[in-house]
Amino acid sequence: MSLRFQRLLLILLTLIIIFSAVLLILYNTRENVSYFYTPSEIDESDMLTKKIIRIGGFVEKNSFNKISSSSFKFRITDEKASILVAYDGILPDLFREGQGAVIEGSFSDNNIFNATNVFAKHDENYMPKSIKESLKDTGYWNKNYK
Amino acid sequence: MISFLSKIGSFYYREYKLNLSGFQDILTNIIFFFVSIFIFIFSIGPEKETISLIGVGIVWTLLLLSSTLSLRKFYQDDFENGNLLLMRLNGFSYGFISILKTFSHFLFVQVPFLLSIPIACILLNIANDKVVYLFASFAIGSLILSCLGSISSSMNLMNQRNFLLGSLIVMIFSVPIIIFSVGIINMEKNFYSLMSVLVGILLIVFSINPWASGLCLKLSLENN
Amino acid sequence: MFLFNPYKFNKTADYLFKPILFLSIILFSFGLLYSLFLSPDDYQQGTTVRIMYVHVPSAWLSLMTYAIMTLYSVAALAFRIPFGFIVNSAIAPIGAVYTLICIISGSLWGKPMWGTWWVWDARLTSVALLFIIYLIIIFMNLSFENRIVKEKVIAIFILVGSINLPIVKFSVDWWNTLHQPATISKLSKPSIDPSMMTPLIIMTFAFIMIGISIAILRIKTEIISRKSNLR
Amino acid sequence: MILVKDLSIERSNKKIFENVNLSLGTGKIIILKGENGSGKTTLLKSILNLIEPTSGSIYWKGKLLNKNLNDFYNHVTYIADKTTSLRKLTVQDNINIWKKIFLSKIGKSNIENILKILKLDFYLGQKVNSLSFGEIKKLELLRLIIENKKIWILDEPLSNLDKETINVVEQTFEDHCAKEGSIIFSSHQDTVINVTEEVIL
Repeated sequence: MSLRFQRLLLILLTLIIIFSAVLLILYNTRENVSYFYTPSEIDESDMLTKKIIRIGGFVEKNSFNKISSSSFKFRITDEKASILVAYDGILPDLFREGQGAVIEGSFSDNNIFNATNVFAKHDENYMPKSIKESLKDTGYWNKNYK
Repeated sequence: MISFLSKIGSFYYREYKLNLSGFQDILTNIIFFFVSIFIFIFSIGPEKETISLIGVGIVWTLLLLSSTLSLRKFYQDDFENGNLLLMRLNGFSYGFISILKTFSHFLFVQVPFLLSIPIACILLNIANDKVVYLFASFAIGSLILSCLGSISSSMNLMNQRNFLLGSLIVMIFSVPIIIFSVGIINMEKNFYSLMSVLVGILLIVFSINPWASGLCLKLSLENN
Repeated sequence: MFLFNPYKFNKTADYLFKPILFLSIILFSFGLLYSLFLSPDDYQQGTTVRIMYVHVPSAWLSLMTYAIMTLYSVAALAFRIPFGFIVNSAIAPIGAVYTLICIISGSLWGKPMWGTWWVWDARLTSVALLFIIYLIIIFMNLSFENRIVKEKVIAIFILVGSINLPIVKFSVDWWNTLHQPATISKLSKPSIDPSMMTPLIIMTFAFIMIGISIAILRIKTEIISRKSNLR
Repeated sequence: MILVKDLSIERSNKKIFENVNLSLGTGKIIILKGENGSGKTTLLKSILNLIEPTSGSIYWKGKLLNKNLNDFYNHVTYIADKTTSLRKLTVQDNINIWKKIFLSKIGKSNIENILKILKLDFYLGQKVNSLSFGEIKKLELLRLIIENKKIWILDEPLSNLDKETINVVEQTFEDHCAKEGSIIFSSHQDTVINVTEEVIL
């Protein structure tokens, strides 16, 4: 075995190890390295522990309730499950029904999620206002939320 | 083959002798670790719940900091008194020297920390069932830290002006380790998948280490 | 090839520098005008969307600069092309500045839209790491005595740090992040309207041209300082 | 055994030496002479393949050196101007470590004899730190005996030594050559050692 061949073998081995390690990491982080959980991922045990977590999803249509000028109630959904959220504070500009949002807070006793922070999550679609109007008029408007 | 193995054995005999004579350095490192824990406890206040809430984070931060303290001695002494050259002439390639050195650092610097973790957990009111997770995550995490330490300290062998840069490099690349290993403790249900992420990072760092540090060692010895 | 040989680079750069500088001024002023006044408001974000025309090009360029540095490090280490070292030390600050612009404009954008300046999600964290990696490269450039060791060590560090590059790029696809996924990832049908795509592309080219003209200046000074052994 | 052909080395565009030719056969001693900074150490290091030459080539047993490196390293002892003994450990510990590292089969009494000749036996239990510079240098030269290899490459072995020790070293060199060993060493002072070849850089 010449030195050069040995070296080549070592490089190949290194690459294989790195590649498999990357696969291992990607496979395992898919569920774990989330900035937030989706409502359907939340189960009973999460509701019982009063830890601070983040939930991400869409603000359910027709669920937004303004209780007072700075106190709100709404539901966060991912079309499989939904969670009732209560929030006192200022909402970001982009916060709208049907729009994505990430809520930070913890569950209270009656399974209401008490939010301490609300972040709006905008999608990757950019479109001028006028075009949206015309799209709506012609009936081609079907935006699929992420 | 047998002579090669006994050469490896004598390498570790040498490291053992060296570390035994410099045992007070390792001890100082550990004392640094504990004194910092005391300082954390006093600066946060006596509330046991708060301390146990952030305890895991404190342990990890301090472990990282105190293991970067010993980085300077990783290759520097052997580089300056020519022992690195002696090892090369004794038939070890630079990459292999870095692997041996990494394990030696793990054995003689990180393992004492590992053994002192349970005491730190008692001081910080960390729940007993979490200690096992912390222990497991640090066992892998510290090996990753040793590899990173090898890379960064071999890079900074010829850097006389700014030695803090070496610690900075280790700290930058240890961000994902801390994320995942603290995650292990806070989310017990995902233990195995998070653990395999750590193992994945270890594999990557471990396979990069001989190439990167070997090249850096070669460079520094050539231009010394 | 003028991209690998300092002398040929110097010659080509002398021809190209003025046109590129001219082009970058034109493109940048036109792009600013277009993106700030002529382009339409977004249907949801309103006028805040205009931050995108700075944020997105600078983000792309911060990644692109690092990718170029990675390529040059490979070329310099594996194929022994010393010009790579010159490029590396010359363009690292440019990449750092782009990353800084990206971070600042991003947090200015995040405050009104998301409701926060900064969150520690995967995308933002990895970009912050990219910025610190750039800083370390710059510091390394300043702190070694021996030039030969310095440039090779920096190249090795760049290669090791390039692990971060795919993480920055794909973090929004691999993991749940507050940051939205890439808009222009699919070539066929980007989810951005043409009326907003045009200023974005113009601004991107303006940023590239500015980057190239600064890079030419910096590479030329680097070549001169090496010739006279100032460093 | 070692053949150096037209070796020249440049560092940061400065020529250190040009077209050096050397051939080291069995039983030969080569001395490198030259002023400070004339590249003696650089030449020795390039023979050890630690520095890549700008041009020229080095052969070991007829093959290119970097193709045959491990075999070469098995036959060579290098003593640099630095001292590799571990300062925190005792002299005895250092000798033990060297014996283990180099898989040395030298007997205990043999080493004790040499230590007596070098007048180091008194310091056996003391830390290297407490020794004087010349004594540390003597300890370093002990490695030649412990490693027991054919080719010795020595960088300034005679500096900082007293006359008696130089005589001992000279005697050792001659013995080594008689046992078909070969030596290449650098020195900036005149020596009494009979060398077969003198290279002036």
